[in-house]
Amino acid sequence: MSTMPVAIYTREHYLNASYGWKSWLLTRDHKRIGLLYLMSITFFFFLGGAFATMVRLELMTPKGDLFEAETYNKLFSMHGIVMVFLFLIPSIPAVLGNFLVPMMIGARDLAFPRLNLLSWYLYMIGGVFTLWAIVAGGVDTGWTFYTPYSSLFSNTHVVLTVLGIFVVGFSSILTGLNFIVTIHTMRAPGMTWFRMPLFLWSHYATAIIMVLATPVLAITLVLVGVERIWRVGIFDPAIGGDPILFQHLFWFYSHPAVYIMILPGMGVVSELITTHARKRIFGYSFVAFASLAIAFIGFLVWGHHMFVAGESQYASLMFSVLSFLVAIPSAIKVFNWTATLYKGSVSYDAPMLYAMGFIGLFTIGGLTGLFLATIAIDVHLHDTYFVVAHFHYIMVGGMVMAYLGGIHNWWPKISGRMYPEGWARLAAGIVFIGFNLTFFPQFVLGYLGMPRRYYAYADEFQVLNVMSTAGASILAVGYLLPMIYLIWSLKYGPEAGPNPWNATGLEWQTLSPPPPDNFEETPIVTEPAYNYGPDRRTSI
Amino acid sequence: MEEGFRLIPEQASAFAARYDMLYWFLTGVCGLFALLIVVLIIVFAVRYRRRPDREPEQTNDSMGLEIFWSVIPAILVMVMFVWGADLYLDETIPPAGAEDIYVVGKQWMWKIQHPNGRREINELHVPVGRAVKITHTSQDVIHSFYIPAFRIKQDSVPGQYRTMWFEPTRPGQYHLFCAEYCGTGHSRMIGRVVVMEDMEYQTWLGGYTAETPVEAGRKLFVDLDCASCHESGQRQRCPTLGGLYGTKVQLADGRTALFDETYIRESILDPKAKVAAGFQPVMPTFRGQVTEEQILALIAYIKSLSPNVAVPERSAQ
Amino acid sequence: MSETVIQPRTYLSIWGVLLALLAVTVGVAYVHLAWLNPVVALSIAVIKAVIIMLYFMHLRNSPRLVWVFVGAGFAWLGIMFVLSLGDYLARQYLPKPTMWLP
Amino acid sequence: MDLTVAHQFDDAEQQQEASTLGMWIFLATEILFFGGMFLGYTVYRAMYPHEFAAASSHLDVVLGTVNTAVLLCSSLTMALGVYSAQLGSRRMLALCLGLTMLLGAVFLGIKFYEYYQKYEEGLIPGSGFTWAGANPNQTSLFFVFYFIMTGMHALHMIIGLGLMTVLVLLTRRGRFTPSYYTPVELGGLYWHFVDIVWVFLFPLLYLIDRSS
Repeated sequence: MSTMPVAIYTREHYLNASYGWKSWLLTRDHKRIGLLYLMSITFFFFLGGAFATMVRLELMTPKGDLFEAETYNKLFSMHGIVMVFLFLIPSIPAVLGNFLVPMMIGARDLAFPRLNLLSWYLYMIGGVFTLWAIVAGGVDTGWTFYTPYSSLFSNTHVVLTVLGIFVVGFSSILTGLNFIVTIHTMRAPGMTWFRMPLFLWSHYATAIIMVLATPVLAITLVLVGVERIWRVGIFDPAIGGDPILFQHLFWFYSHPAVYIMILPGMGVVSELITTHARKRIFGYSFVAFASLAIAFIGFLVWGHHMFVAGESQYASLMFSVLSFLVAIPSAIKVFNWTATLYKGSVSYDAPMLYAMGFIGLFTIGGLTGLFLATIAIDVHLHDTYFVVAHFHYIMVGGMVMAYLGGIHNWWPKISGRMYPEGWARLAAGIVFIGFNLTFFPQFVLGYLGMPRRYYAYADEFQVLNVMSTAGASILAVGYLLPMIYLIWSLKYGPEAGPNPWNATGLEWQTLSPPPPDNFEETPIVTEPAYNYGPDRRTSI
Repeated sequence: MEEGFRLIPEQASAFAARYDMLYWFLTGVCGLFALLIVVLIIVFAVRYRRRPDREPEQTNDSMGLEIFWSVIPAILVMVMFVWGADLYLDETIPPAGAEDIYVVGKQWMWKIQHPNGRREINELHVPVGRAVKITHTSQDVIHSFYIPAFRIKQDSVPGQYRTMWFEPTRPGQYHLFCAEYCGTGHSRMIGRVVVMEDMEYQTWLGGYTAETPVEAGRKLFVDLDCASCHESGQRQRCPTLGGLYGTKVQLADGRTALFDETYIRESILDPKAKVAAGFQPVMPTFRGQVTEEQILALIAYIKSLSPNVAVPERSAQ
Repeated sequence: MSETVIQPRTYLSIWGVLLALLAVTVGVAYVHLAWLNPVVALSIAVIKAVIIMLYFMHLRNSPRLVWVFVGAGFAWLGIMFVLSLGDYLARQYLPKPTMWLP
Repeated sequence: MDLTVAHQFDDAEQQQEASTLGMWIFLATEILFFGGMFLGYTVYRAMYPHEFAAASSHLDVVLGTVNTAVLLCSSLTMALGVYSAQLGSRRMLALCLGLTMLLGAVFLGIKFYEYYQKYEEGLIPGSGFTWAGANPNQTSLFFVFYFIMTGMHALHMIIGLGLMTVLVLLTRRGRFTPSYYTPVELGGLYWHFVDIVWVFLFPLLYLIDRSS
């Protein structure tokens, strides 16, 4: 079914189907909306990265001598807010998900293209509000907005930032809604649930969390805004309110949100491992149901953020047990990925390096989560750098590695051009080394007891902090490289045929870059998901 | 907090020793699994690297293997849960007879008050070998009383009293941090915990002549003319407070409430909230007239009226 | 989608039942049942909501998939209520644990 | 393939099923959106039962009951509207939608009159809150949730009226046929949902403890 690679510029595809800013800003093509998201998300990623660099520079010395205390507090708050709400939550679903979900199920587009465009506009409006808050003076409450500090005592732009995140939340709800309906009603003939790529299973699970958790964040932020403007005591203990109620409402969203961030990454890794090891996934149904299990149990565990915050002992016991159970599906996934490599034909292409890096680092991130789920251990480690290292291992070591791996893997399909393999492998290596040097010392800092969000710290923590800052500079270089050579490849990259990796997904059976309607005629699916049988030669 | 680079935090309390055992057990188990995964990936990646002459062999799934690596982690994590929960529950209840110290967290300082009335800011002197019970609250935002060397931390939440305890085992000076972000001076809200020999502690404590909180409470009890109602035999207007601390009190609307610090504080600030049975809500509110320290002093005095302080406790380990 | 078109007769009778339930719930509110009052009020509200969903919102003859999503919405609401109120309940009414394992 | 089926769908039946499923998922998000407020209300009602009961019996139960009846009638007219769309009689559909909007406007009118009453009695939480009975702070918490929940509900009602206006315009332009009336169906689902929210709000806010 693979047609001869016709020269890109002659054939009509989704990039040259129409020109002009109107064709982009009013597009309803899921592929173009995916690219719009790619550009805006990359901007916010480097904005958040700039804040991170400034935070790390300040922490090189124990005394606070680069910025004022307020500025430092604003820097880490802005780093958290921009990274969480404007990069981590939308990135894989909005860029790769938007681009690939319709193609992987053999559809012409998502179920509601107009809602998909509205989702991007809501994301941009929310982003502009957040940028306005940053320019106007930033917010210094941390990305968690704990009351009564955020509602009564902070004199920074809390309401403006809260409004921005409130709007971005709806962008995420619309994306989730679109994915659920598309996967349910628009699969190509023959594409049963168990013939779908695992990328779709993880995005289906992510969409469920997006749809069911984000509204609670929306109402929580509305309550904080109301409390801050009219001081009516919803969370103000002096007039009868209860700050713990805010934490319950906030973490009911924010823990499932961390699964919104990691599940798409897992979906990408399932695709990368199978494609670049030429192997059927080991235990397909286990990996698929593990995604759904993570999505469901993820809603039951938020109390482990409040073990020392004033929760009753009985609630802490219950949340601790449930937090341990949520680790089991992740363990199953990691074991299945590793088993998939067995007896495969493992290539060292950049996407595979990112995927293997993901498995290693995500495993460390997940296992340190067990420390924090153990109540007695969490009493000492809560709100220290151990927690910072834990979630960076999962967010940066896991999600960002998978995001970069996915971008490299589907770059030929998105742009029709191959990225420079040598540079890509170098960048993957730099990212891996820089990442570990940045965040592994923070585990030790956390066990030593260095609290989070400290502008000035005790002298004995300095050596580890200097190592962490050194690692951060390497990591920054590692992230700049892909942006450079990917843009370079748009013009000078060799032409990639429809299926450079000889992979089995439906998206590889059409041309790259794909025509506006993805497929000449709707594909009929007959074989199981990853049918890398002997009849499929490894090298083309 | 001896200076200089270190990789392991100091172990200065009984809980810290038991804590570190569990910590190293977790490190061992998780380290083993992480090593297993990393080694397997490297071995498979090298052993089965892509070679033109070798095709991948499609292996088929095995239900047994899947069950194996679901059940084994489940058992391991349950062991972690039980050990962690047991250690945690053992440490939540202060032993009887612990040294009672009141701490009020305020934006960017810790105000500490000893039973004999001695006050400190960001400094906590404690005797070695004896249990110390910290009753703490916050005046404004959420802070968190954190002593890494003792491995204990608890959020000081405004509007409620919370108790935690520790038993120092090694004299010396240790860090005191605020662990919950509380604004500009969050990183300045630190201090020192000085663990001293018992003799040293008594002399340090003894040299202090100011009135004890009980005396201060007594003086306040009179100054704010609480005594005019609660003491002088006018039984029908308001209840006498002797012997009530730690007991269940019958309320006017049929409910019962535990007569503890929180109930006393609430009755001072919002008297009509929980009116005692058989009495009218006539008591005026003292909100805005008494500071947190004065409330603590009144509480200390009222507690002293109940000789057998029947707080649910257990014998020190 | 719903081939079987629901007749106005059914809508009117459902409307009547809803108004009757409204009258009942207001009436019961004036009878002192202590803790039973909120229980009765909420169960009547749930009955009214279910009736509206089944008949007015054509849930009766919608595909089972829609039932799953309606159920999921209320189930997740239940998760939030049960686990949060569980914490508040445990804080006020259950005594602090003194000894767990000897 | 008639023009009413969008290019990404294969046939009208798939489009109808997708649209309805999408609407129900959106309503699930609304359930959780209001759920957050209901949780806050429940927590504070459990903490301060007497203040909430006193404040609740201060609300005008007659206006509340009338308002609930008005909304139930608007649900009836909405359902009849969908019925007439299924039959394809444009005139009846426009009439029912108009009636629904009228009842919705009546509801909002009564609601804002109640707000005005609260303003007159100085029961708007915040600095201007005056309460003769015990514990004004905790009592003001009830009114905080009263205003937030009914305010958010009124906002959704206003959005609903906007949707109805669009539907009436489309009906007048003859856009709906017995085989394609999905927008009317979706408008009906949204309207009935907003009615269900009020079905829960009314007893929880107005009828806490009317017996004493």
